[in-house]
Amino acid sequence: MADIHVNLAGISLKNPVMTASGTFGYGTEFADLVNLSDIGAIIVKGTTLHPRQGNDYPRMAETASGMLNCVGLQNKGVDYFCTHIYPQIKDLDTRVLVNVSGSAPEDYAECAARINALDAIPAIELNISCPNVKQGGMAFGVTVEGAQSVVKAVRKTYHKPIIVKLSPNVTNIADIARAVEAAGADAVSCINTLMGMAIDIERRRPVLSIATGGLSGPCIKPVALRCVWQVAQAVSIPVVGLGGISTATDAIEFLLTGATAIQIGTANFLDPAVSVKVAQGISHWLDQHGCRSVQEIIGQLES
Amino acid sequence: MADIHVNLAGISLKNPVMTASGTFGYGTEFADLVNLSDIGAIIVKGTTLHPRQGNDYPRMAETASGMLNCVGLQNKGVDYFCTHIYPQIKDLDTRVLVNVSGSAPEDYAECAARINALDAIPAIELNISCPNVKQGGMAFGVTVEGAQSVVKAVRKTYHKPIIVKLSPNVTNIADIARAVEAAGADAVSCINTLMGMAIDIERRRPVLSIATGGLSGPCIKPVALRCVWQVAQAVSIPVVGLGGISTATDAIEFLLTGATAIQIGTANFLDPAVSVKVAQGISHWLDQHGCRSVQEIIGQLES
Amino acid sequence: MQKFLRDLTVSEVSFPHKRYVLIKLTDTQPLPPMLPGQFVEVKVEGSPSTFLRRPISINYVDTAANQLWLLIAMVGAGTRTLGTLKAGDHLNLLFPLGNGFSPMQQQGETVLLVGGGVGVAPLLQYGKVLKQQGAQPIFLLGSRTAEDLLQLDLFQAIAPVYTTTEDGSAGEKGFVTQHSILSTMHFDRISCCGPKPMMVSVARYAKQTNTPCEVSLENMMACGLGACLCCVEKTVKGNVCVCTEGPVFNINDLTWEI
Amino acid sequence: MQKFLRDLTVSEVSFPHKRYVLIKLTDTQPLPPMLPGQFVEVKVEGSPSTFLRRPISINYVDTAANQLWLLIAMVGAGTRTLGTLKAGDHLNLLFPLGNGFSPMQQQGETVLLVGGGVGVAPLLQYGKVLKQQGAQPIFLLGSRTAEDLLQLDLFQAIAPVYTTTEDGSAGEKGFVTQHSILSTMHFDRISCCGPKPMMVSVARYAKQTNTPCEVSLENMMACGLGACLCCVEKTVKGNVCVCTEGPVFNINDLTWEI
Repeated sequence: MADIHVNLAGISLKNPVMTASGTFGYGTEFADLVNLSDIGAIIVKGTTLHPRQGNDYPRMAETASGMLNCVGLQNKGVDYFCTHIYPQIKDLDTRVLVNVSGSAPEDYAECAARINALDAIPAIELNISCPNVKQGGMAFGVTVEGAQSVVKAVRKTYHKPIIVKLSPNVTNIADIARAVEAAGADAVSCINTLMGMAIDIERRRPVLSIATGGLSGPCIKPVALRCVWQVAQAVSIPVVGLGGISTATDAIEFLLTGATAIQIGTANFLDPAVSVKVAQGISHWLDQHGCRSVQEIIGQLES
Repeated sequence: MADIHVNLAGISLKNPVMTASGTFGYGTEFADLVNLSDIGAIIVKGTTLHPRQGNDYPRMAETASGMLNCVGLQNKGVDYFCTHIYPQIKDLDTRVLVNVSGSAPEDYAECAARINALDAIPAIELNISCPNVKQGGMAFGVTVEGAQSVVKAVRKTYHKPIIVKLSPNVTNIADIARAVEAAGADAVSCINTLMGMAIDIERRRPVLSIATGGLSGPCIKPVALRCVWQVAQAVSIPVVGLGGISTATDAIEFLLTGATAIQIGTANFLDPAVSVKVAQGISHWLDQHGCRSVQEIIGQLES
Repeated sequence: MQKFLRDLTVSEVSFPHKRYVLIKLTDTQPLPPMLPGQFVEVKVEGSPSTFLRRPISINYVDTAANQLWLLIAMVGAGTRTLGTLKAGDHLNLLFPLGNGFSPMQQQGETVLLVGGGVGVAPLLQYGKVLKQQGAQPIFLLGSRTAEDLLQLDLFQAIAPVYTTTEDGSAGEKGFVTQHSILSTMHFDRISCCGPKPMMVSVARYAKQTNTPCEVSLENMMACGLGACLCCVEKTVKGNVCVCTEGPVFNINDLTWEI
Repeated sequence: MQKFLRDLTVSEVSFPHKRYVLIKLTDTQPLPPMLPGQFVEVKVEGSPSTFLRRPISINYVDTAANQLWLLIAMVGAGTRTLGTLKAGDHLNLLFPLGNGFSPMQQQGETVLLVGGGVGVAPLLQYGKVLKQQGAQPIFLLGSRTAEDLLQLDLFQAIAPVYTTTEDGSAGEKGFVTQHSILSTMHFDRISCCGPKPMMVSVARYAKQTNTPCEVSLENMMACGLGACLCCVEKTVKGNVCVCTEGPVFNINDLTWEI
């Protein structure tokens, strides 16, 4: 059996498969259907300083090999998370990370500060690339200054590893990656969703309540691989790859391209047990190919 | 029968369906399979001042609901086009436009100048967004300055309508659209392909010879619709929509979103007769919905 | 209730009407407990344009035969593909999902079950269970035409059935809310499933007559597990997931204008 | 030659070997003229992961029965889905495409037709036509094992057949280029279709023996019409489309290192 454990910015994961924020709830919703202990890490849904109702319905549209969503960070706020959710998940036999979002650097910093106090949360992922909120969200992720402002603010209040989730909706994702690395990020995850739109021709309206939304699913995998490839060459901190991963083959593509770990998002909606199947598939592939460790393929793309 | 003729920057098209550059050859390749006279316009493949061999094989990868290509503007140059191709297509009973690309503004300008002399070519499309050539190509399309430099240079030598094909691989496509409008563009077409990548895990290499390529097909339609929506609100010149269109429903989505005409690209590879089927489908839908003219739906999205 | 992800076997496929397919599924092991009003998420194979699972309400559970019935309106590529399933094929189900209709509140209560179109599907199982529990279900089923009235014989075998059709080809002409029993009979409570306009008018009737009323919503959803947060309904408690807090809601918890 | 886009009808499906499917297609109208070595682009329905058409070489044309045969190796999701076709199903074809093998150059010429794996497919039709034209085709077919030697009886009915298998389970053990007839017999020319390494070594043999040689390439392609420019091969004339300038090339026009 190949060793598939990875070290992500100092955090040891039993395997490189993480579940992406906003696609796996708090993990507990999936407990009937998959053994959470077999997942490398769970990134719980986007959490903000204050509770958010998110956007109006409709929030979803099915597209070719993917879907659009405009949830808009609906969550009950960080305090509710700390008091009501954290106790339920702190003893899970896997890594639990929190995805943090906000409308201003100070919000991110304060939200992160409260999570810093939670011993069982080894790291956070900063969402500076949510395309579905008016203020903040993606606005930060598309400029060097905006991205750095958030990371620097959080770096002051949060003393464990910070993973910054990058937006693909930019001209040069490598520039943003270098900027957040310089600002103190310990890792980057890419990509967040692509900004897209769907139209209802009978009603002559956008399908989504706020017109546009984030595109995810296998349709964006080629863009995600390109972004991981560009970012992995641009920074020395680890890269977490995501975007349309639903099989072990997909995951291995990202690992070869330079990802130290990968996240599974939309595929959780199609198969709640997919994350564990992918982890097992990676292990099986490594064995078949005579690899002793997943380290033998990470970033080993020839070109 | 609804009137589906449209006026694109002064060019009258018998219907809003154009075939996208690089997906329909010079039209003649499809003459056995579709009545070219039933197509609104044919945009012939990317033409450059000097002949180009393009990139090495492999140039293509199949993806979820789409494909990647890195052809790299293979063509025999503008002089060959003028002397050998033009005579074969100048009498076609449809509009024939030429897509022009280059490595420097001067190349674009000189290439356009030679096409300006061809009476049967009513307009050109400037490709400032090809992701598959090292110099030029997309490099121009991702900055306001680069985009304007090409358009201004061509505006001096080309005296018929100029359509500028925009890249979606930017942070703000509306800014680029406004810039080319200010520089003298008569219309914009969006979108060109999204930059993507595919991996062969057994060979541990990128599938494509130059690693990355342009993603096209239904997978990118949501991104294309979003771009058309943003651009249509940003400029007053007409917008030509393309990106994953393969049915009349797709086309109507783009028309409602603000496109005066649409282009069909990758779908030509799956069904050589798709462009005419889409044109007929638009007409049928308009009749069903009691619209006298396609003008009644162009840009009529409620939001 | 515990959820399962299983490949069930298609034991029978029939077409009550050209636009509807009834799929009877069975399993090698006993089917798990399911409540009336709960739903399943089915994985559609072989339909390139169908990316997400399709939520389908539970039409009927035949415990003796270890069968689960799904009554599906073939409206899109995904549901049409489900209509091509043959006996012996497998169908991957995520189930049971959601909260279901309320169990009997008091012995002998009269419960009006109002269904419209394919919305009648979950009422068959619900009516059966209410009857078994000792309540008196009464069915009020509406549709466009007589041939859209589905499974009438099965409903009639359980309890009295009143019908309306928009074209008058069966039962009283018009909408369910125009049926005469609404003015001539009393009901302890109402449960309703169908197109939203229908459910809104039923909710209005219930409010006017101070009759407790619950409705089953069909918001577009992806995961069915409360993870994607796409199927939210605005309630008095804010936006909640229809897949986990619903699909059945008491009308007093909704923010409909009634 | 004129190209057509037609829905043909599957008249027969058989499996010469578990990894290969033979699909016989017919049409209500006469099939168009097709040259040996030309190919078709088939639209694969019901395979979500298959976006593009699949290029398949023409295996055999039975003019009397108005049948077109496709011999397909089921290697991916798309070709596996083709293996699920049943008699009566329809298959959309874009055809005939490409240039095909050279017709007979001179009466009585001996033409060695070398095939490897599923690459034998177009040689069946080509051998038949050469024979009819008055040439003397000789087949040299190679595969991994005896059971991978496809349609042997049909080849033998046309002309002498020599075989090699990598495991020696049939014919001479080894690769086709190691077969004894290459040292004992003379051929006026060679046509070859199979895996590229095999074709390269056949091309080397041809060059050493100054035997004219053409090979049929299988570059990945999208449109099949010369529009997408994806299937290019580097030739002495530069990059050309395999779908229109090929799939058959004279080895002197290629830039292979032989």
